[in-house]
Amino acid sequence: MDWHILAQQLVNGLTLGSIYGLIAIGYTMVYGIVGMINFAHGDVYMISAYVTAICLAVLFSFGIDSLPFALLATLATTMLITAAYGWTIERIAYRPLRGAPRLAPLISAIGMSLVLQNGVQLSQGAKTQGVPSLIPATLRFGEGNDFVQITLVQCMIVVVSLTSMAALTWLIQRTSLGRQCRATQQDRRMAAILGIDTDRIISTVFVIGAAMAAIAGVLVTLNYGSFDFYIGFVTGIKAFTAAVLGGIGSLPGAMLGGLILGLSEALFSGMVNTDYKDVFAFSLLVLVLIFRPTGLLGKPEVEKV
Amino acid sequence: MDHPSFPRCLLAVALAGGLSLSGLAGAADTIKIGVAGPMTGGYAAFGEQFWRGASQAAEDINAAGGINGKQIELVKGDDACEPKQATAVANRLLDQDKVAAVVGHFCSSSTIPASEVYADAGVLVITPGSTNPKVTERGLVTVFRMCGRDDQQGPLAADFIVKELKAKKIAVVHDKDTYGQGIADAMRDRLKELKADNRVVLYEGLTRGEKDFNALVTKIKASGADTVYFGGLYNEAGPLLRQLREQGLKVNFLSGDGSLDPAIVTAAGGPQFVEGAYMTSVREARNIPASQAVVKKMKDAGFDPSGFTLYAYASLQAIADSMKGAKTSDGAKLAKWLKSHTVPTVLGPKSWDGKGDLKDTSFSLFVWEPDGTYKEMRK
Amino acid sequence: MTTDPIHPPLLEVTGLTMRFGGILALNDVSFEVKRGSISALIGPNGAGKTTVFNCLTGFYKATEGQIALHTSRAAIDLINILGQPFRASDFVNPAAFADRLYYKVFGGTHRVTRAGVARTFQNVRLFKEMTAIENLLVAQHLQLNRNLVAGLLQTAAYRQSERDALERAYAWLKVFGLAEDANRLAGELPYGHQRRLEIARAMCTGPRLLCLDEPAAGLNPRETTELSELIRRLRDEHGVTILLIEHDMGLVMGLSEHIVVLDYGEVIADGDPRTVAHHPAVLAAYLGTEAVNDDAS
Amino acid sequence: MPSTAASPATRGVRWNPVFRQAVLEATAAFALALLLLGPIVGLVLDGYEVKNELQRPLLIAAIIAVGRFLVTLAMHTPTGQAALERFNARRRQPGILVVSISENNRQRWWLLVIVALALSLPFLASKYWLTVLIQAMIYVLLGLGLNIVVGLAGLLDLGYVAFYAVGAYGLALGAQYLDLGFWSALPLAAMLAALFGGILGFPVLRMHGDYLAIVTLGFGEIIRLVLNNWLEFTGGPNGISAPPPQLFGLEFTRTAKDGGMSFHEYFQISYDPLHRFIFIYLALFLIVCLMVVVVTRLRDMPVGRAWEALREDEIACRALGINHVLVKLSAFMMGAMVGGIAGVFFATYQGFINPMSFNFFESALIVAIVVLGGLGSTTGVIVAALVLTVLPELLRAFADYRVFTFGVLMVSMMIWRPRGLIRPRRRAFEVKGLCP
Repeated sequence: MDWHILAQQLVNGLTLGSIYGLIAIGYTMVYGIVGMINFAHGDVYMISAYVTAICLAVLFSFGIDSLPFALLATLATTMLITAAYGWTIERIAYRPLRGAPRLAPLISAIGMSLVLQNGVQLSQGAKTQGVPSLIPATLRFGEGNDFVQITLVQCMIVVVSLTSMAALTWLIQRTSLGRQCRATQQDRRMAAILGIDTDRIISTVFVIGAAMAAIAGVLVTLNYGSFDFYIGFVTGIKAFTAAVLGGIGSLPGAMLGGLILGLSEALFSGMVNTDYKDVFAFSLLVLVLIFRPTGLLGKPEVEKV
Repeated sequence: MDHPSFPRCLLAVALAGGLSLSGLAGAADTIKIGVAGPMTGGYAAFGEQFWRGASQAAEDINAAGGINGKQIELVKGDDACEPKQATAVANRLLDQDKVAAVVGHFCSSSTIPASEVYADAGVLVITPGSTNPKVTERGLVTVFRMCGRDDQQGPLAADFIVKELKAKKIAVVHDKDTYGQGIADAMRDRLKELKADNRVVLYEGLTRGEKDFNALVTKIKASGADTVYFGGLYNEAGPLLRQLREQGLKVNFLSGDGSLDPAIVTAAGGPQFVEGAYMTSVREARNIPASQAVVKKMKDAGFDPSGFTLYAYASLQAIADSMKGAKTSDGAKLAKWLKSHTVPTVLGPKSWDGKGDLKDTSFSLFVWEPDGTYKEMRK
Repeated sequence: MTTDPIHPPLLEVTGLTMRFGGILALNDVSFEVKRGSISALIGPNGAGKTTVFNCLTGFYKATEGQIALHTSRAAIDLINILGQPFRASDFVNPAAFADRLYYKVFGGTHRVTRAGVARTFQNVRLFKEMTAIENLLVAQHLQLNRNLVAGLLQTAAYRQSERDALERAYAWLKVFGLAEDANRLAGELPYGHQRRLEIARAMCTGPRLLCLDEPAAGLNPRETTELSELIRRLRDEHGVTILLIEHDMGLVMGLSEHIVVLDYGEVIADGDPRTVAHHPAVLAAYLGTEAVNDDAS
Repeated sequence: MPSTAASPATRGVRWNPVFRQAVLEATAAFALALLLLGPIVGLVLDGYEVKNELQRPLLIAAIIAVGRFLVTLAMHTPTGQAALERFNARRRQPGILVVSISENNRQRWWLLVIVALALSLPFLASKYWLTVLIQAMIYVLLGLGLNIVVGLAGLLDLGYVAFYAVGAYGLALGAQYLDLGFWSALPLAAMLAALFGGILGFPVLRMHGDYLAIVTLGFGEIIRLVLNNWLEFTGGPNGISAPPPQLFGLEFTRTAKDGGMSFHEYFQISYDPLHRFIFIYLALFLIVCLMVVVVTRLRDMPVGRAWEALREDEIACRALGINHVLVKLSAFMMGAMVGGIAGVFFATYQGFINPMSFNFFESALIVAIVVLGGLGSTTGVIVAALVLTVLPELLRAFADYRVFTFGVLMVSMMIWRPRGLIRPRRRAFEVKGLCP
């Protein structure tokens, strides 16, 4: 394989992986703190794509033509609304099930996912929607036929996701809120005894996860330009796989899992076959879990006897 | 007691079933016609097109006096493009709603099992969108289609690629779906006849519903292809085109009628990405004279009759005309009538061969203009 | 350490070492448990008692050392049957390879129990949503007719086997004074009953060595006395050897014939209660901590 | 939002603060609803522009606010509080009921009525409802199979649909390549599915809880993707046709294959596709009954008890000498086998299958059946399977809102009954002379 092809595939994998990583954070945080798979998270990401497009369209219709302002305003609005979705979903579908058998919230999450998908379909119609290409700039390295071409948005995806990842890590490691989160994650009852409002912390985690998905939604919408009400499903499953691969419950693990999944998908479809890239991704997951049962960065489970 | 015993639950289910059994007895002065397609799920856009088109047709026919004095009443059936639901819907349309004919099913994989059910019951079915050859190749008398076959448009593209574009290296991409892979394979078969199949340097599938095809695009680049043929729908064709251009590949792009839709401009993120792409399709439905009035009416009502909308419209017209002509709703007789008459439809006059395929499906080539519209190429 | 080759002790632990990452949890622990004895393993918190237990019962794989269980037929290496990683030498010796592969695939904790070691847990581990009697039936799993076809067709042999199991289970419930609780959910029983039920369940596996991990934890004094009676009866009437971990010094001193004292993962004393109680190292380890508290209580 | 819980003695409610609280909550609900629904429901994308439909979210938000207001008020009336109390009390109930055999026997005659009803249904129902019933029966079978894995052995399997697919494709491919008929394919496909269960299960069954769930999900997707991509063998997305069932070599088709005899010719009656469905229904009913008996007996057998014990506490199981991997594997394989049988029936009933029918949603639906039924309860699984298959069909009347409503119902059913519709029962043992 030529260097420029390999480099291009690495770029492809990195951008895809960063997006998986951002969405995986929502899965991993929620799983870490309440131990449930939030199947509706993929659809929260889908909602954020819609909100992005709606927001941009509204801003442009008001004649705002400063692109940086429009983008920042869109990002802020999308994060706000998507976070509200995260909060509400937790409130409606999961909180009443606290203390219920383990599988009950899983089923209500699947139900919630159906509600979100079809709710959006009913109100926005089923067709593929899109936003115009706003940042057409590309960077080109190399000459003649041997070149690597990267769009500015792709660079943005990698940079923004790494930055938000770092910010989130700081939030969890260094702030009081983060300490409360970690305490709740380790032992919810003990945290409650120590005066932590665990319900509020769980809500916060849903909000943070949704906000991360919103960042992903904005970036993806800018990058690919199109989306429909069904994108949450495929991406959601992939992101969840990434979260497990990296070690569910671990923030850097989510990012690492996302990057590995993205890179392996890109390289596998580049070198072997596109048809079976998902088969490869899932086989990779199975293999990793056989040899490292708690994922790459997950804490090894010490059997408490 | 708070745990409902099994018998009680069963009773509740049976009661609920019974209620809906009795609830739907049709009025005698209407003719019920089913419209079946993916109304929910990932393909719901096409179901919406079916429904809008058929509804408009029913409205227009009813306004003109209906069929033999009876009004048309449409019944919606959702199959979500899943074979299982398709047969369930087919049975429901026949049994519960007592439909006299069906416009329907979009995905070939739904149309095939469902048409067995219709044929078994002797009910006429016209599919506006299933292009798989198998739909009409199974000797079912009452099954018709209002669209072309995969093995008709693929060859046209192949001829163009070899004779006009003189492509040296061809990459064939499909969406692993019955339709997309069907036309891609038909194209490849024609290349074989033209002794050009050694020019295919890549043959791969992408996953429907995904938006990231960058890895595939890079692979196309690595293969050195100068022409890409895509078998699939605009939902994937748009992002694929965009990513081809964004990675700086200046290749020819061809696709089938599933991609020839203004929505591809939205899906790609702007007309600059689709400019210069070629697509095969039957005569563009919205541009032919016969359809202008309907197109205007629907656009005024706020729905752009894109994709299969007008095909659904025409399907209902054909059903109505055959019922008027044969003065019956018996599927076998309607089928016989349709095979021996030409029906004026919104898509122009249509007639069918013995298998239920359209006789005149002359496909032609379209090319996208810089302003996000497309025009038919000169022959 | 001397061993009588004709009447070896039931359990022989030599040089047991256990590392968790860099932490040395057990260091060269050696002791033995005589057939038909009641022995105790004591030591301050964190001394490594439960780790020894977990190594004995196959929940941890010891880093080094041997654990030999001398049954009437043969000596069983309790570490080997957990399944060992392959060694270079295995690849030239097919027999050793096959042996190791077999234990790697089919070996595990359950093999230790099958060899005749049963245990209870510090925090009671019952099948909470099953009835008491079902708990005991599960424990008899290995002795029952497990033929699927026989079970599905309910053959006479199968029904006989189930009837026997049920009777055995009731018999054990009676021994432990739990007959009234037979059809109650294990999770809904009072705590003391749960403790006893867990021992009954362990007995149902037909063990030679019964390991009790703090059996008296959480029991009131009356229940503790009853328990110590019960443990003695198990040994006297049912011929089982008992090894227990316990913090309640009264119980340990009154009940056990042999005591092993652990501190910081090492055996600091080993002998009968009186010797151990006056052993300077033990006094040093306990002084001001548990020994005082226990004497006071 | 402030809590709505107040002291139970509310005879003399002071309505003023209650009223204020209700207004506050209603306003908050209104604002939140507007924030959530405003853009998504109110601003409809149309190309790169939006259409203003803001009256829709306003209306919905107003309805929500009024609803919230009334609910808050109602919660302060004695009736409302009593209802809330009852609701919470029900949710706190323990999950399991221990029932003695004699008590169980009292329900036997109901069983007879149900069997008689079920046997007469195909002759009463229309073809449509018959097909719905067949669907429901297939789901009952799937539910029973997955119940062994999830309900009894406690292994969350999110890729159960893989075995369903193996069964279905076993029949279709067996008929195509090996010329197998329905009845010969049935046991073979079942065994094949069990074998798949064994092969897939063995390496992963040492994993814990949700890791197992995601790995099985991966397996489900792998099988579907292979079926979809392996064009030469499986027909890929084009699907493959499956043979109709036979009764002693008689085919249920309009015209029999060469040399064969069709059912209606043999009995000299006119052809009716209904015959085929009645036959499938009856055969399926037989298998379901058989399966219910098998599962009931398995639960009382050593292996069944070991499954449940494993669900309760794996570590304790190991301490009792139970080989947890093999016991889990047996549950996995048994479940897979039942899934395979269901797949064969699905294929023969459909006559045509393609990978679309075996997607993740299907797995989720089967898990929902097991959970909604009340983990481990056979009756619960049957009821839930009937509910979850008949319900979407009844909802067809809602047309566009069908799947949406289904989702809403799924969430509310879980909130209403987090432990499932039916409480699992345990058998109480009686031993003569020993039982006090």
